[in-house]
Amino acid sequence: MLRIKNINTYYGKVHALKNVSIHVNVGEIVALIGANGAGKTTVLNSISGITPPREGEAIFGGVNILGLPTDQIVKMGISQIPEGRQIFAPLTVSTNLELGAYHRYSRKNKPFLKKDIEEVFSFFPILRERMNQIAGTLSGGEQQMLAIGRALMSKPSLLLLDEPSMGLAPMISKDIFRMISRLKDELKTTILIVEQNAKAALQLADRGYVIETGKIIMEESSKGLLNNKEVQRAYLGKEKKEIWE
Amino acid sequence: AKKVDLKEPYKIGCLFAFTGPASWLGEPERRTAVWIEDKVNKAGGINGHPLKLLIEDTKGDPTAAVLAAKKLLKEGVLAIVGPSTSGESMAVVPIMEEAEQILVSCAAAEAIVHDPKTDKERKWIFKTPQKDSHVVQKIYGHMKKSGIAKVAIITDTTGFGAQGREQLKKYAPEFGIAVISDETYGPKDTDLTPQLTKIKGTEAQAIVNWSILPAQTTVMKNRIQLGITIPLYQSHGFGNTKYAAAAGEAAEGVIFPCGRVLVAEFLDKKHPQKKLLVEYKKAYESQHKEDVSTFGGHALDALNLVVAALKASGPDKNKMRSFIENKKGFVGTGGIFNFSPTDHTGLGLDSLEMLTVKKGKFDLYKK
Amino acid sequence: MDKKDSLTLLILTVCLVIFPFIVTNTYYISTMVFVGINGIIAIGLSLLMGYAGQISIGHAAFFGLGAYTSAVLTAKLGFHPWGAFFLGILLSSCIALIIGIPSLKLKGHYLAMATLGFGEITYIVFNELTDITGGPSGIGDIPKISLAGYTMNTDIKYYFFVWAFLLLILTFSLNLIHSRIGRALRSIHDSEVAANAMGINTGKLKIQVFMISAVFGSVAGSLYTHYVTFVSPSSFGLFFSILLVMMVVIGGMHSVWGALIGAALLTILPEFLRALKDFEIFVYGSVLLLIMIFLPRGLIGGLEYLFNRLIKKV
Amino acid sequence: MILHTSKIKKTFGGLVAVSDLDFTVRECQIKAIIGPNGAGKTTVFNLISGILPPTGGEIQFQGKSITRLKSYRISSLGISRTFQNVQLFSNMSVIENVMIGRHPRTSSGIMSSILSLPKKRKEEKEVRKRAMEYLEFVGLGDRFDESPENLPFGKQRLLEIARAMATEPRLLLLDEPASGLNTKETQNLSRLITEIRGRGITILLVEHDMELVMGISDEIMVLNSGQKIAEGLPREIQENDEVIKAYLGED
Amino acid sequence: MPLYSQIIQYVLSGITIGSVYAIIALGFNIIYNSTSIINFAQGEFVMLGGLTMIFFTVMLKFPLVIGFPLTVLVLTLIGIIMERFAISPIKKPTVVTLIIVTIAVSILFKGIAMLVWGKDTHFLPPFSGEKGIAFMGASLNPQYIWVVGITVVVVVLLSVFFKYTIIGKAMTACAVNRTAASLMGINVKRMVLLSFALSAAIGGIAGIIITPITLMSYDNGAILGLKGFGAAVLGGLGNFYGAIFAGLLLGVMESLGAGLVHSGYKDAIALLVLLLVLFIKPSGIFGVTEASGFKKF
Ligand SMILES: Nc1ncnc2c1ncn2[C@@H]1O[C@H](COP(=O)(O)OP(=O)(O)OP(=O)(O)O)[C@@H](O)[C@H]1O
Ligand SMILES: Nc1ncnc2c1ncn2[C@@H]1O[C@H](COP(=O)(O)OP(=O)(O)OP(=O)(O)O)[C@@H](O)[C@H]1O
Ligand SMILES: [Mg+2]
Ligand SMILES: [Mg+2]
Repeated sequence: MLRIKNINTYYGKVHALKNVSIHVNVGEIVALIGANGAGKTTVLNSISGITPPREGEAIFGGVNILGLPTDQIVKMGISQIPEGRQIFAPLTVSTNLELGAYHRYSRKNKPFLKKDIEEVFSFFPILRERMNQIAGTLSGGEQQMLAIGRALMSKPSLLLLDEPSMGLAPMISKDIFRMISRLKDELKTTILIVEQNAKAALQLADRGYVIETGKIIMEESSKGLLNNKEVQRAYLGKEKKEIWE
Repeated sequence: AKKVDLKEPYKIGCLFAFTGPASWLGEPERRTAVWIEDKVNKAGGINGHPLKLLIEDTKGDPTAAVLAAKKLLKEGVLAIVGPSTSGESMAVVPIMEEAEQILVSCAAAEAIVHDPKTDKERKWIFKTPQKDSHVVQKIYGHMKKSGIAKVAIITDTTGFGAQGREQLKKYAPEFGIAVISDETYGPKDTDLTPQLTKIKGTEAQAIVNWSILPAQTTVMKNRIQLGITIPLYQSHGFGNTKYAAAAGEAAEGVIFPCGRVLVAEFLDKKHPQKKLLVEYKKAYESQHKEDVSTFGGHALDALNLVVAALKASGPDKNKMRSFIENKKGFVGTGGIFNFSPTDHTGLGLDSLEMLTVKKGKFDLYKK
Repeated sequence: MDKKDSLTLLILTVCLVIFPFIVTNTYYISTMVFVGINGIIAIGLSLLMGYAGQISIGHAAFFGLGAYTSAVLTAKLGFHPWGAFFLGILLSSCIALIIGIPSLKLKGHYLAMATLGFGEITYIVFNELTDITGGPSGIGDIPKISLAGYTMNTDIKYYFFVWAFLLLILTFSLNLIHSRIGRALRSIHDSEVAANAMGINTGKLKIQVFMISAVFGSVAGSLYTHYVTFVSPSSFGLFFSILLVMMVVIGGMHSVWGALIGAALLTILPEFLRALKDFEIFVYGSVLLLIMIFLPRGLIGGLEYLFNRLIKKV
Repeated sequence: MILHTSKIKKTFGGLVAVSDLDFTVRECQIKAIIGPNGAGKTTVFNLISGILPPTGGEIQFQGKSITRLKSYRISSLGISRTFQNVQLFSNMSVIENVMIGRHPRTSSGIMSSILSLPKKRKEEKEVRKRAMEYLEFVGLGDRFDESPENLPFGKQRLLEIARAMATEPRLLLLDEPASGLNTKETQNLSRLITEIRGRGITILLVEHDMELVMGISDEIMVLNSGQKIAEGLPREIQENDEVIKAYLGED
Repeated sequence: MPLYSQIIQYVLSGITIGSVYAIIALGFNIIYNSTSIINFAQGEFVMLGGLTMIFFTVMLKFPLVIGFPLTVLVLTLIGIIMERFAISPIKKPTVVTLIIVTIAVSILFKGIAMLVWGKDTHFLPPFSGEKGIAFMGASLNPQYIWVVGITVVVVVLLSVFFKYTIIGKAMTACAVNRTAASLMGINVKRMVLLSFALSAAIGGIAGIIITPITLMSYDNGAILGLKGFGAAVLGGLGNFYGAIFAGLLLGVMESLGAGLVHSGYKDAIALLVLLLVLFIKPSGIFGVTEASGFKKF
């Protein structure tokens, strides 16, 4: 479905991604894990065209998307939940959701959109309560839910998730991971997920990549990664977990 | 040009506000100046010396005027004509006094030529527009004859309007007139019904609208709209056919004192100003496809004066100065100038004519 | 002040001293006097805008307050010019305090509007208080100022006089920037909430820097008055306020040097463009636009870029 | 007892974000506040640090009321904080960000700054030296000259801690310091927090990472809809049914 | 004239001047809503609208019904050109650079208008005569009815557009967060272009309908823009009804100030009211405090 090959991305002079290659097959959940500042967000931004790579190749559904503007990439069915939420702060919750469906908006679609909004509300009931609240005054967690809901509104075939559990209460983040697998099962959405909570992400995913200072250093099935000593030590923090469990 | 170029040109500086908020003043002045330069040089220059005008834009800004004046002085001009507005002139005056160079201003304020502290005329400074006080006296004189004792004045907030307002208030008692309402309006005001409503609420027997701005036509229109019927006097700042056109019917019958440029064709054949006025008017209107105004005339008079001084006394600033200061019977568009050491304006009450608007055209006011 | 600043300051001083010996044309000297006067206000405004991040589109008012205090007190009431000079500073800073307390609580465009409104009101007052200010006709015949027995009655003398002030003010400003206070100012620019939480009394600091910039404006106004010896309201209107903001931004908001360069450019450019007559406005607008498009960090940003490239090459 | 609130309340329009909350933080404690999203934890921090004025109630710090004080006053009294949405000064270098933290502990005013008096210059040197120490303390010593925007998210969080430490607080409020950190980085953070406490600084912590919270807190308070639903030792909280229902969720 | 009908006259005049301010304020709000830019060239659109209308109807003698749409079309194009050549080339726009850019553009427009139309003040005949209409002892210029009427229509259409259409909402989203907006599949550049076209068109309409009252010259843009900006801010940036209310309030304050206090101070009185309101309500009368807090300068 998506295949990026040897992409190089720069921030000015900073060489953030070095020959990164990743592929995502239809119906898969792929996790991308790595330390702080390794370049995870940059990978997602390179795919969605927010920080276009300087060189490389990016094929989505057989079409070359390298160098296309973000809005066109989104229209082709890739939707990204950006790091740090980036909701439309002064607008209401429901307007935020509507805008998520911007590119499929038409008079004909209106009834469906209503249904889709309802669907989002059933995932995140708190959003229904806050429907007419200005989004900028939501608490951090509520904003994250809104961001996810908004991305779902575009009915993407590939969803890029950047740290969806960040700042969420444990129960909610469990819910979110559950929901992500529901997305895969029920809507057959393909997902590329970036997570700090590597364990949760890998438990969810079919495959995983490990990125370190802009380079992919490992690619394996999630089981393989979960059992890898190296990965356990660096990202899963096994010993500590046992202390309080 | 013929052999004129053989001699060194006489350089005269001009400071006109041909861009900025006073450009409707500076632009006709600039056009007139260019016309004169051409005319003088075609006629063989001044004693064989070609005339060279260095025209600088002052943008209606005193600071820009100061710099422009310094620039001109540095380029060795023999005298400076302008600036267009009173404020700019006041800013340039000290420079000229210090440099001991002639300035013939095209702005009206009396303080330009008259130092209120010493109560003397400033040595190097002259001006060509009529004195505001004369205009005021002319208006009040006319009112007195018509039995008007209570007036409302409405003036604009430029230097021109402010000077007028001051003089109107100062001379009223002399003519037994009471100013019972005193309103103002800004250059960009769009609706003056509040001011006029207030005037309507008083017992004024006439209104004086003293302004040099396009907005003065709004006073005329709003007055008709509010159904105010008392006579309307305008200042000489109304001397611009475009204003009369813009006010349309609202301008019919207004009364205002003005120089004779606007009514050149109605003047008696033997009137000393007739020849000059008709020639200027024709030349200006054929060249620029627009009606002549009094403002260009101020520049014309100022330049002619300097040229005459050069002709009579050569490029010696002291001699030129005393030539101008003692010049009598000099025919200009604004009137017949009679300068003296105690009068650097040189115009009397007789330079003004009472005009009115008849069928959209300026005409001599006859009662 | 860091080493780079001290060095630049030294070079600037030397250039300024040499300038009138090379260029004797009083017109150029006089242009430089206005560069100095505008530079003084622009530096003050850059402390407020570039460092503290508070816009003011009403700074012509402080310039006008200084100018009118000097004009009215010396020409009409016979005060000593220096007395009037300091009373102008006092008046400006008091008004800055009064106006600053409520205004600086506003943010962004609302602050822009409030300062703009204040500037316009001041301008109207200059126009309307005819008995004091002479109204639209202004005040003329203002005496010259003198220092240590020297009357500043020639362009050259005034040139040195104004630029001495400017250098002093520049030094003060550079010192301020590289201090605890300067740092605090910059923090307000980025996040007022965080600055407050770090123990910075942002409200007070904003008012203080507003007052400093008002004082600089007043100083420039007094210097203007005694140079031109005529004041009228038209020099202190909205247009001049906007011009000041443009000086700061075109020069480069993030540095007081930028303000100085901006003041120089926007004072000298119109003199350069004089020859263009009616096309001047058009070209002037285009130049401003091009600078902003190609040098969004202002002229100083461009200079820094060139400088860094140069260093790299060497 | 370093901090004590009684019946503090905050409403936004009709919404009650914090309602009649009483709690106490003891000297040298690490106390955590947990609770669902939107429970009012950040709001409590905003009330303590003076960023929002409370609708009602009283807050006492070291026995003195700080209820109506402006946030800069509170900060100089010794309460410092970090932000949930990182709020660094992006136009300043990393070290300057920390130097800002020294503001309430230094004194040179406008006049001595303008005139660059010797006292000010000495103070500047001192401030830079201290700032560097704090940077090294959080492990950012080698990146002092960069722009904070170039730091990865997690390092920005550390920088905020260094900046807050530089004000020499008695009480440090940390709002979700571990969000965006991976497990290993979170372990380093918990070591850092314990070390800060070791310096005699009391810590009030808001965090959703239960490993961190349960690992280092001496006491935990649980908020839900602006109200306290439980308070106690980590072990007690983990077993509290109400907390499990409202917040932790069942596995 | 009795005092009560004087006061009615003041209020009526104030309302009519105020609607001029209001319609100019609308233009500010459109661009602000979709880009959070304050376009200081908005007044210039008004000036160009008036002068273009004069060109079509006075110089070329086109009838009103043709001159009007033609002028609006020309202005739309001008808006597009401005966005393409001045706004979109700016790489990292900050609020202050954009302010300066729009000021530079306004200087440019002014210069062009001066070269094209000269320095004179131009006049446009009113749409339906200028005989005052009597109203409760006061008198009303018929052109004012045009101004008020067209303003009302424009406001209603605009607020429907921004509140209820997805394009309108998308424009607002662009102002808030461009990256996020593009992640919704919104073509941000096109939205910005659209907003400039729209507000230039509305500026043009404003110019057309007010020129018979205000007269028009190349340098009128700044002052009109200023009053419009004042109304936009006072009403709460981005709020259309706020703009109308604030425009009328400013107009009435001016008019009452001129009538009851002194005409010289009328602008000062209106501005003083504006300042006092802002000091009490820092985000304008209808501005949302929270929402304004999100925008950093
Ligand atoms: N706007 C930027 N300018 C300069 N450098 C940047 C920028 N954004 C990111 N970087 C750098 O690029 C590298 C990769 O950053 P990225 O945000 O992709 O990391 P990440 O893996 O998503 O980290 P995190 O866990 O903090 O989200 C980092 O070293 C970071 O410092
Ligand atoms: N300025 C504000 N205006 C209106 N409502 C607000 C404001 N700030 C917070 N709220 C509301 O108050 C409630 C509490 O918010 P708060 O940010 O304190 O939650 P929190 O416990 O920190 O949540 P999280 O764990 O998600 O950060 C939320 O419902 C939020 O929507
Ligand atoms: Mg990331
Ligand atoms: Mg929170």
